[in-house]
Amino acid sequence: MTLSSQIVQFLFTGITIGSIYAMVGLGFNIIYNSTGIINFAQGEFVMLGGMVMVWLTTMVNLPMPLAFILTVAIVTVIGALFERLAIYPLKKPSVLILIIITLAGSIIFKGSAMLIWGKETHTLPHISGEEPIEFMGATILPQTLWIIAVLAVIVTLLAVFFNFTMVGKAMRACSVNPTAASLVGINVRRIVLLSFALSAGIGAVAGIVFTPMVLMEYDRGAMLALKGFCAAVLGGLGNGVGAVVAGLLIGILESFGAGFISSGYKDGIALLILLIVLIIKPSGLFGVSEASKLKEF
Amino acid sequence: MRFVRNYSSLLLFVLLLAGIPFFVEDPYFLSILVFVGIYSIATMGLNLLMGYAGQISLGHAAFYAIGAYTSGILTSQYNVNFFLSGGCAIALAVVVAYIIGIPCLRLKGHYLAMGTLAFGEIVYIFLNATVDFTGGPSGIAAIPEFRVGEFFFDSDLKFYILVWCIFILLFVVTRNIVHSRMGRALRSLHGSEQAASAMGVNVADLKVKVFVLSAAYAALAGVLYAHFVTFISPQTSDLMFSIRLVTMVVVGGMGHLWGCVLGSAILTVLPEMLSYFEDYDMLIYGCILLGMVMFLPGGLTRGAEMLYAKCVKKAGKRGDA
Amino acid sequence: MPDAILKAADITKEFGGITALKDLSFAVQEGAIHAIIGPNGAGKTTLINVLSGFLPPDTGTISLNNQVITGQKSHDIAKLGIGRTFQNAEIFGNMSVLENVMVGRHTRTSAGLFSSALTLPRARREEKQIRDHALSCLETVGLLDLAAVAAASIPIGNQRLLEVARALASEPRVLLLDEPAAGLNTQETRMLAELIRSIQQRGITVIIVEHDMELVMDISDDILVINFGEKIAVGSPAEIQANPEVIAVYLGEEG
Amino acid sequence: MKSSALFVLAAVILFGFVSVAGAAEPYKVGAVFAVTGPASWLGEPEKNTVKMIEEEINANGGINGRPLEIIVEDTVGEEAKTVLAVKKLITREKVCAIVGPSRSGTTMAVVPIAERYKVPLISCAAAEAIIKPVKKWVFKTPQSDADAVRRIYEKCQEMKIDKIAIMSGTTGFGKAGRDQLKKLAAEYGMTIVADETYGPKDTDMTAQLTKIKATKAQAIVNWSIVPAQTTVIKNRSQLGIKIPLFQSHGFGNVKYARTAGAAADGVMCPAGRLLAVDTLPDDNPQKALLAKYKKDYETKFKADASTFGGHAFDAIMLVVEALKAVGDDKAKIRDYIENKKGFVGTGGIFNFSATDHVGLDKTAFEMLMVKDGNFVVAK
Repeated sequence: MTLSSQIVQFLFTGITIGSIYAMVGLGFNIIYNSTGIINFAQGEFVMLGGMVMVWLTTMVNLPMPLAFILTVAIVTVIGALFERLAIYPLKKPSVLILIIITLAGSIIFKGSAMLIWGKETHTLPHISGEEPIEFMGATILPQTLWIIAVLAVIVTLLAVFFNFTMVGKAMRACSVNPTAASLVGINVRRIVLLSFALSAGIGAVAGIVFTPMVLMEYDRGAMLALKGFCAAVLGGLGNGVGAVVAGLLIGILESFGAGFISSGYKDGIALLILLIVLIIKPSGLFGVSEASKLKEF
Repeated sequence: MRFVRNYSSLLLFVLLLAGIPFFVEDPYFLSILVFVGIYSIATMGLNLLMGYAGQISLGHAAFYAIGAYTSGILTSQYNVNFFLSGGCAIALAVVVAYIIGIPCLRLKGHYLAMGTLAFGEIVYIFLNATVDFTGGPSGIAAIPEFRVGEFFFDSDLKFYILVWCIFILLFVVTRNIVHSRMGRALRSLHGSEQAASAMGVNVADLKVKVFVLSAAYAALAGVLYAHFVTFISPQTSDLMFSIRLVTMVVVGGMGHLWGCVLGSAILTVLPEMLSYFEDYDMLIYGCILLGMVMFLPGGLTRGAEMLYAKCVKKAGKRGDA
Repeated sequence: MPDAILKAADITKEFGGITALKDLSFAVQEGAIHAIIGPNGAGKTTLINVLSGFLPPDTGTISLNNQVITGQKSHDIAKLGIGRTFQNAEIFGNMSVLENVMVGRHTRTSAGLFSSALTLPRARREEKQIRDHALSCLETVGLLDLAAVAAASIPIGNQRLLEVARALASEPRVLLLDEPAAGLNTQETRMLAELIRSIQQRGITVIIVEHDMELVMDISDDILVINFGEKIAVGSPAEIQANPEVIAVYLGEEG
Repeated sequence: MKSSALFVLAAVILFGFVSVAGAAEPYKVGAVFAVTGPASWLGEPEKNTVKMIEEEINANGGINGRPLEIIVEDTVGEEAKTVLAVKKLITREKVCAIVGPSRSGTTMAVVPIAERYKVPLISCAAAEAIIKPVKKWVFKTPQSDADAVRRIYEKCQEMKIDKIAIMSGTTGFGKAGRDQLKKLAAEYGMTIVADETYGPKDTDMTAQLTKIKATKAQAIVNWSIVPAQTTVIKNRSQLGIKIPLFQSHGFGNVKYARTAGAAADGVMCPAGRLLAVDTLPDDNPQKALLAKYKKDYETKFKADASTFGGHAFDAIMLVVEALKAVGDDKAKIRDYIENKKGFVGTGGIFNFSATDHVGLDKTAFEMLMVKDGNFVVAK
């Protein structure tokens, strides 16, 4: 394998893995924008997406498209329920309390998933076969193309949603100034609910398309959340496009780092990036520095 | 006399601790209490950070591990004196906490939570990857037992006494801090950062200070752990352990010094008493954490206080009638 | 005429395109009670925040006693002698009334983590001084009876007084009061007026932002009127009351 | 007044802790396994196995007329909890021997306790460090990593392979394997052309495998635990790598192979004979025992038998043999195990000695190959 085809291979790997970070990062941003909460359970939504899909396709034996829709629906409802049951009832919670609550939520999701589906590693069939495609001496799986396509669809849909629909615009208004938003008649609490549902849904989609590639088990969430958060911060917290670019960037850096530096420190790369960003430019690559200082999170 | 009044609960506690070995010499029971003591020290520091400064660290296990590893390596491989190795361990944790704390706490809100989470994972990866230095995943075995001169802390009873003496010392110190000028400034952060700043409290600086202090407590706990178990592995810096420390603080009661003992004791003894939760333990942890912050944010200490106040009120009423 | 203790020159502050303060300049005489009034959204609270260092001005300078303090952190400004209260009574709800005031002594004392941890004699002496001083501040505002009560549990009127006591404890040279009469009844407002006068008599300069015109006209030596972040008028209560522009602003608001 | 009340209270609580001895005098054996937690894939079959044996023995009248009581403690795979569990078993339950713990780390944490209290401890964890140097009271039943490595290298020689790439997880198990692979390479004339590692939670190893693909390696040896082993298999086929893949003896449960699907076909691993019992010749001395264990386990728990449960089987059966022979004197049990020869277990035929507290050599391993989701003996 020549150096150039190695580089191509690392790039493919990085983009594949980076896409999942991007999706998790997007989920973080949606909730953060409308509530100022960093949802520690974000990674668990991805895990639930994968697990529910496995359950529906292999145990309930539903056809793929139906299972897909049902999975996204189920996880979305779980996300919404989490907001209604654990966050909605609180009156003026402090940031500390909110962090602990989403943390507790993530542990509960994880524990429940373990009880329901066991500790085994689960897998799903690839959408269109496992025959690798050769490209410049490197190989790429059809699933990778699916993943990139899904990411592109999600980004497009979100862009349309936030820019051209009333609800999306209302959500954006909330993120700029919740008090003002409520003054002009936007139901802020409903927006919060919606943001949890939406990011749970995105997480579920991520889980579904990734499980065939990377397998899934109950305790995948924490690491995914951490990497996704790195993407969100690197891209500038609250900045959707930033999260996607940063997610892909982190994926690629990880892949090249493992390939050319040392594979043992691979998981540390994203975290190191996070710490460096926090130290040097907390507003991220694409963020406005003022915003990160004014906003609580 | 004033001393007795100020410290009545502490004195009672000391008497209770001193009494226990007369009733049980069971090394198992004493070992549980040793762990409770070690966790209490770590959570006391974390409580300062969470309960008083309103910040959260999800990487305290990393400081615990830094303490354990530094002292473990220095004593087992370089034959360093215990006081020196312990001092180095705490000093290293302090320096690292400064480096992490300054950027994270400079920002408003809770960058610290994620920053410390990432830091904890990095330490975990580091301990696993640096095989020559830390033994990698296999950890370090045969760490010498704690000793002062020729006196070896080689039994559970001796270690029990050591840990709780250190705890009580720290408790007094921490209590002094909480009731002092700096402690009030610290508590004012929890009340209102704005007002604290208007009173001349350097909010960012104080947060860094208390974060560093809490890291030192955790490192000290780690040192004690290393020399009690005499074996350490990267597991000491596990994320789940950080979360458990947070849970102990929340259960015991944020902003209550006694909360750290209560929280540590409950979360150490309860699983032992119930033998095991089987696979439900994760779910139970999550529910305890969620239930606590939703329904009893002051933790059990505050809950007990409220209950006590209610009883007194009722008794008082009955007395009147 | 005594010297100006606090001077603001050409202060401008914008929030994302909206100008909250525009080229605002004024001076406050030492020992005076200086009111800042204006309709809602005129930029009064922003001005207080800029003066106390909570917000950095975009342009312009602020000087205290001829020393430029622009750009300094709020806690440093507090140390230099500008104390303040907040529009929505930011008390420390997790502490007792007395402890709230004791925090006020922060800048005037020095015990660090180390000396207080070991309760060194110096720290203990200082602690006693803090307590005594805090008690005397509580006495000044008439809250001595409530010293041991949890601050969160006292009524709003007392919370405002507590804020004043807390600010007094830091021995400010200038005290900024942000709507201290909001939520007070007539009786309490009258007592507040007396309190402010007694503070003035201690030689502390008072800057008060207030909507209660009766109170303002009653106690102020000078009044600054702003609207949309710009200075409209400045002068004695009598002059302000006669100023047609001011009347227009207020009538405009009502009409 | 108040303090004396507290004393009484304390005394009452503590009294509650003290266990009351039962009427029958059973032989008490302790077991510490990671029944729950991240290492439960080890602990669960281990617990099931010892419980199954306890039932079976007691149903057949116990040992020397006395019932066998196995007290299982869950370590959750945590060192601090294991320390407590072992102290509890030794000082409170007064067990005469302990089987477990499941993990190398937890075992190392309790080795000093077993030594101090002089209680025989038969670990179900693999690391060499547990028994090297020999500790008087500590034994282990899993085959040594070195023997697994030897078995792989022999197979490589057979296949005319002399350039290998190694991959390992950054866990205690992975690291121990990596050390042995490097140490023994020269002896078997192997050249290690790539040495890659990955974190235990890593979900993608294509980067490491891409590097390996670029080398002249003729085979890959992977040393890790679940789920990384499955990921390696999947990523390997994803990159179109055709050279043989050897897994470690941690690949001891057929369900790992099944998760990887068709990609697992042809993957080899050295393992105890348990996994391929059906393909063993009938004259194999282990066959009857293995078949029985496998059948019993699978009917009782409706799950695939694994070599991990087998390690616990060997450990508890050693103790049972010792109890039969010498009763429940701890020192005698220890001496008995140390001198035990020709003990047929699931892991192989054990021959212990004063210098060898594992008692197995490389013949304990069979080279197995995955074929259509099952293990067969590699030819």
